[in-house]
Amino acid sequence: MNQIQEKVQLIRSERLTADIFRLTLASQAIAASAAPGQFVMVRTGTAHDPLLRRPFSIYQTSSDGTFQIVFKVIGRGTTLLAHCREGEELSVLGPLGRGYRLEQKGQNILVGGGMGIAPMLFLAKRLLKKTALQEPPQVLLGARNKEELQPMLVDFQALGVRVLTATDDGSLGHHGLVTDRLRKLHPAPESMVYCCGPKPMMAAVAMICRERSLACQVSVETAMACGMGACLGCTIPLQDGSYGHACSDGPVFDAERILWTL
Amino acid sequence: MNQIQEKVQLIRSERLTADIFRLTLASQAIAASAAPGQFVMVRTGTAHDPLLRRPFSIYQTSSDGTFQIVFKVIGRGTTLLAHCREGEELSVLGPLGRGYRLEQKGQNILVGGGMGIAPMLFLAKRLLKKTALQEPPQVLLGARNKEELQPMLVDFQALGVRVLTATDDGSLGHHGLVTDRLRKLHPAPESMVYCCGPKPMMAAVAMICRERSLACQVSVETAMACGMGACLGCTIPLQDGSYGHACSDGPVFDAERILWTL
Amino acid sequence: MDFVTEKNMDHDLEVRIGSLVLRNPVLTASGTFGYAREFEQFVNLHRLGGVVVKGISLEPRPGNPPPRIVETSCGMLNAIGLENVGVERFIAEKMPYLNNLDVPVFVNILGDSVDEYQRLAARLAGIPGVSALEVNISCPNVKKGGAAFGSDPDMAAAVTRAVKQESDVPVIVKLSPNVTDVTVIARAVEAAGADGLSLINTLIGMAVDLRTRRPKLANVIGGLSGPAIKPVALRMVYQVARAVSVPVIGIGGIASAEDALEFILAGATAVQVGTANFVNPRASEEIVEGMAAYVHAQHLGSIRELIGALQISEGGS
Amino acid sequence: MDFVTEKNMDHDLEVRIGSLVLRNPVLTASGTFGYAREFEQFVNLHRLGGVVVKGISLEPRPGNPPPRIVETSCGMLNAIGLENVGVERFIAEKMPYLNNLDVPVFVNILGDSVDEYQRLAARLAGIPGVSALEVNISCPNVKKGGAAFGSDPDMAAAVTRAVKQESDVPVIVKLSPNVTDVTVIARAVEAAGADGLSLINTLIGMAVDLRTRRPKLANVIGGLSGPAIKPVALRMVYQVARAVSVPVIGIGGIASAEDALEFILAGATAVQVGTANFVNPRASEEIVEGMAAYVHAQHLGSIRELIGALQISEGGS
Ligand SMILES: Cc1cc2nc3c(=O)[nH]c(=O)nc-3n(C[C@H](O)[C@H](O)[C@H](O)COP(=O)(O)OP(=O)(O)OC[C@H]3O[C@@H](n4cnc5c(N)ncnc54)[C@H](O)[C@@H]3O)c2cc1C
Ligand SMILES: Cc1cc2nc3c(=O)[nH]c(=O)nc-3n(C[C@H](O)[C@H](O)[C@H](O)COP(=O)(O)OP(=O)(O)OC[C@H]3O[C@@H](n4cnc5c(N)ncnc54)[C@H](O)[C@@H]3O)c2cc1C
Ligand SMILES: Cc1cc2nc3c(=O)[nH]c(=O)nc-3n(C[C@H](O)[C@H](O)[C@H](O)COP(=O)(O)O)c2cc1C
Ligand SMILES: Cc1cc2nc3c(=O)[nH]c(=O)nc-3n(C[C@H](O)[C@H](O)[C@H](O)COP(=O)(O)O)c2cc1C
Ligand code: FES
Ligand code: FES
Repeated sequence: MNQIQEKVQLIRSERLTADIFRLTLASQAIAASAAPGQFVMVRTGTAHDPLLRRPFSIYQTSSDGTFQIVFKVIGRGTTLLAHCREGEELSVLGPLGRGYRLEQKGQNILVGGGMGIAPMLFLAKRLLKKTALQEPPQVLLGARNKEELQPMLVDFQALGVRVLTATDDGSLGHHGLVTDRLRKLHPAPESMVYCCGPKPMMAAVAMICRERSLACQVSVETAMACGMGACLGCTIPLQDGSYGHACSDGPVFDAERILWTL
Repeated sequence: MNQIQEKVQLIRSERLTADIFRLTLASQAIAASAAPGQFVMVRTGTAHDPLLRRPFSIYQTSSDGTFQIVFKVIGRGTTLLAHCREGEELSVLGPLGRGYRLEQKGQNILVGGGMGIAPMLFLAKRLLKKTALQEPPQVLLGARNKEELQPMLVDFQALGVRVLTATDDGSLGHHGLVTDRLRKLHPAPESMVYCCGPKPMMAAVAMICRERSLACQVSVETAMACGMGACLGCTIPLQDGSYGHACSDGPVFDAERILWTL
Repeated sequence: MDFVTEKNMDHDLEVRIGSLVLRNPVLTASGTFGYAREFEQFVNLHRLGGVVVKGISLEPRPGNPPPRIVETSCGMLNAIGLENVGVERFIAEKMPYLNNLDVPVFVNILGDSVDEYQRLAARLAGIPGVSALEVNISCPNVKKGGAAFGSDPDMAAAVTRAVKQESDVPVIVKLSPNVTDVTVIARAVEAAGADGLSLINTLIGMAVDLRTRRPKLANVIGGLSGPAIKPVALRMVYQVARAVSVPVIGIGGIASAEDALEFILAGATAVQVGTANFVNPRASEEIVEGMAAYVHAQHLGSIRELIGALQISEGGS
Repeated sequence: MDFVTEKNMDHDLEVRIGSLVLRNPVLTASGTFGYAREFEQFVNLHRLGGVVVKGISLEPRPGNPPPRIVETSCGMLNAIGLENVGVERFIAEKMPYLNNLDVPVFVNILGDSVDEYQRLAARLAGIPGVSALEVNISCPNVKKGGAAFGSDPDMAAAVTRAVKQESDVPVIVKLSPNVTDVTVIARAVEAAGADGLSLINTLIGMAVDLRTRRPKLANVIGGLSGPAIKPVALRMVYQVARAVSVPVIGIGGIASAEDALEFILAGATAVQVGTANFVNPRASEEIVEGMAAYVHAQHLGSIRELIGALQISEGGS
């Protein structure tokens, strides 16, 4: 692990939808060392309110020394972040956490829901680079509607991976859940499912994978104060009765280790 | 009193020196009803830190429905204010307090020191409008150096009033205190001295006026939470042993009422 | 807003404190709203649930020397020193205006001895426009070496009994948070006859000026208020609401309708808006509006359905 | 920074806690700095005055279910539930790394009974690298119905005596702010033999989620930390420093060198940096640097000149 804290310049701020933004940030160090599924902690204000940093998955890195995050405006922190202007500096801590374990054997199936789509692009790109792969990754993306899905979808399409989509309102792709689409796939037994999304979606994906004896990794979301294993605040209950810590043991866990409580 | 709270647009933000800014704000109501010596309370952030509004004298109003403040960057609130961009909205409460009582009889002498120069421009303009005045106001301005004095000085010079200056380092006008210049004037007995500046300067001006039996009004500065007489936080000790409240009894007081403690 | 809407709104928000019916649960906190008149240009005063005036003592008090206030992170310290005009001038100069308003007036009272509290209550009995007394027991008891009435259950109960004996209106006792177990004081005060409890008063704090190497307040220590203290206030309101059966009025860092609703979920029947009035003089009225909008949007029959409705699940959520 | 400068800097900042000499007054607060290793990429650990590790109990504890943390205005609530690996694994897995560091290690200990504290102290006696014990008495005493050790002077003294009896290093007792008069506990603990006092631990608070109508913490209540509590912490440090003669370590909302210096003026011999480590993992080292710069700029012979140097003037400033 090679974590750094630095002031990085906001190179570009793009408003993808009414409340989804993509920021391009300049950091040689983070761009060079980040792995798919890892995240950064970003300070969203300069005063003591809001106090804590906010975690965001790394959407993609670039060889020009920049990386991107994509986020949805939820509360105060993300509102401030949406108001940041190009040229401003942001304090960023990262890359943090354990990302996805990349598999070489069977098929790679990426399942992203809502803002859980964010870490999937970086993952898809890395998987594509693995020359040993028998076939390109299969990506399944779900969102509430076309408006939310489209802006990130185009980035996947540009990669040339196969993408299947689902929206709650049917405005793009399958009218229903992304898990419906997963159920219809029949991947080889050694395939790996990589998942990130709302908890109910991840629990459903984990269950489908267990039924079909597919390996599955999920990226969990919890409240976080430090992002680096110091506060012990980011607990995630595990099957063996113990607790994992999302920021340092995760955010990516083997799905079978998680105790799914809804 | 006709006080309002409103979101006003920042029309113009000018950096006059390294740490002195002039903001032009759009408010028909405040521009129309403000009197010299009154102030506004400005919210400098959007979150709870910094929590309280900051008080600033009204520098001048314009018939186009705007008014100006001039401020020096001191701490967190003024730093945030300096970073506000044109077009942004600021929450402003005002006009607040009791301003200067305008006299018609003798000569009018305006003494401003440091950021205490701010309320003097508006006052000079109003005094000039009083057709009954025998002679235009005499303005005495003091500051640390030319850099700090020049930007506001030009606004006075544009009015056509007589201005005498003093700087601590002699870089502009008299090398020394503005009170030196006041001592050399010999105004008629019915003259009025209007003063705003650091406490030691105002105490000295008050003493000079008492010696010469000149009437004197000073604008005091205290910590303020509400600016409207509700918190009782802005106490100023008076000669009679009681306390005045700077925001509602003042900020302008007859100098002889003040108990000068240094 | 037309008449019907306003009436409906008021109806949805009605709460009771003892025999007093409030048209909504939003009051203004003592010492932060002057004598109400200061806010008449910003707030439709008759839209509030009630107004609590600045603490009144038997004799006028000049208060503490300056500096009296200092900002802290998400809060402020004050050491006003209970400056007030005294009960006689209050009755003569402030009550006529307040009595003319169509809004319940809570008179916050304070004294240095049980006897002073009792005489204040007697003097205020029968004065038109006084709807309730709020007894500030955070002051030091000069007869007992300066320990605050609010930190000793017996002294707090004695003050309560003395005030109840003289008063012809509901008596609310305002609790100090600077105690080990606020429920002990709360129960003592309830047993002594209080019609309601309000909490919290300010936390005792201090600020230091590194430049001058002096305390930032002339009084050295002061009372901390504002959003910074909200978590402590919510916890104490929750604890007290479960410990007593009289209504609880929640106070501490309330700046929005959401804040106010959180206190109501935690068990408060009404709330008081304090420091927020300084930041936004319209805060109290905006909270009434936000609360009405919430009750409407959530299809609640009444705000009363929310009082203490916080769901506590065993072993985590 | 070259060697000479660094050496000078360290010399100017040296302070003592009991028999322990710290190269500077800046420690990290328990529970906010992991076992130090987590911060090695951000902080030159040997530049710190010391490191206080996460609270250790006899047996491992899993801690509370999630959610365990929530942000509040200028602060945060935590209900970690004292999750820790237990003293045996701590000694086996964490101490070797810590012992290799050139920095004093304060082991924060906690128990549910006097006996547990005593056994912890005994177990840690003689372990290489343990420089001091910090006794967390904010935990509930399970044998006495759950009231916190830290709120009863007799219980606090009993814990202190028991730990002192076994320990071969200085014993610091960490005080809870959730009491009526912190000086009463401070004096009791000093009389029982504590070599120093650290304060404050977190204020008890709560947060409510309006959307779910549930507490935001699974544990319902939690500990409030961060800049929000600084005024309360400063006040208590000031009071305790005047009430006892052992060194006081100031804690609460410290995020900058100025904050730290304010605590030292108020009477603290050293300080601990807590929540600020989460916001800025370099906070502790930056505070050391800022403090050195201040001592230099103010031409102080030593930081010790500032301890308790706050000037209090009678009747105002
Ligand atoms: C490892 C990790 C990676 C993440 N990656 C991304 C990402 O790539 N893109 C992205 O948009 N988000 C991501 N998130 C979520 C993101 O961190 C939160 O949305 C953000 O912290 C919200 O901050 P805020 O200040 O705007 O909201 P707050 O003001 O903190 O919260 C406002 C309210 O919303 C609730 N809330 C908080 N977070 C969420 C949530 N996620 N969904 C619904 N309600 C919530 C809170 O309980 C609170 O009541 C990630 C989270 C984690 C832990
Ligand atoms: C009625 C009135 C009118 C005013 N008019 C003007 C004006 O026209 N232009 C202008 O520039 N200022 C004016 N001021 C002063 C201005 O309000 C303060 O400078 C401002 O509030 C500082 O806010 P801050 O957040 O930047 O500093 P803070 O962070 O609040 O303070 C930083 C530090 O500086 C100290 N401090 C605060 N104010 C001052 C000060 N004035 N001088 C020195 N140290 C200080 C504080 O004690 C603190 O330690 C006026 C004040 C009053 C009461
Ligand atoms: C400037 C100021 C003056 C106050 N004066 C009084 C008072 O006279 N009597 C009283 O009971 N409480 C007084 N209080 C306490 C408030 O009524 C309230 O309990 C406290 O500020 C917490 O609420 P808040 O965080 O919303 O401000 C005062 C508070 C402030 C800030
Ligand atoms: C996440 C977290 C965990 C903590 N764990 C402990 C602990 O194990 N033992 C202890 O004595 N104090 C613990 N504390 C309290 C801190 O050491 C410190 O006293 C408190 O947070 C106030 O300081 P701050 O405002 O700088 O954070 C913890 C605090 C936080 C925020
Ligand atoms: S966020 Fe602090 S330990 Fe995970
Ligand atoms: S600033 Fe509140 S009364 Fe003057």
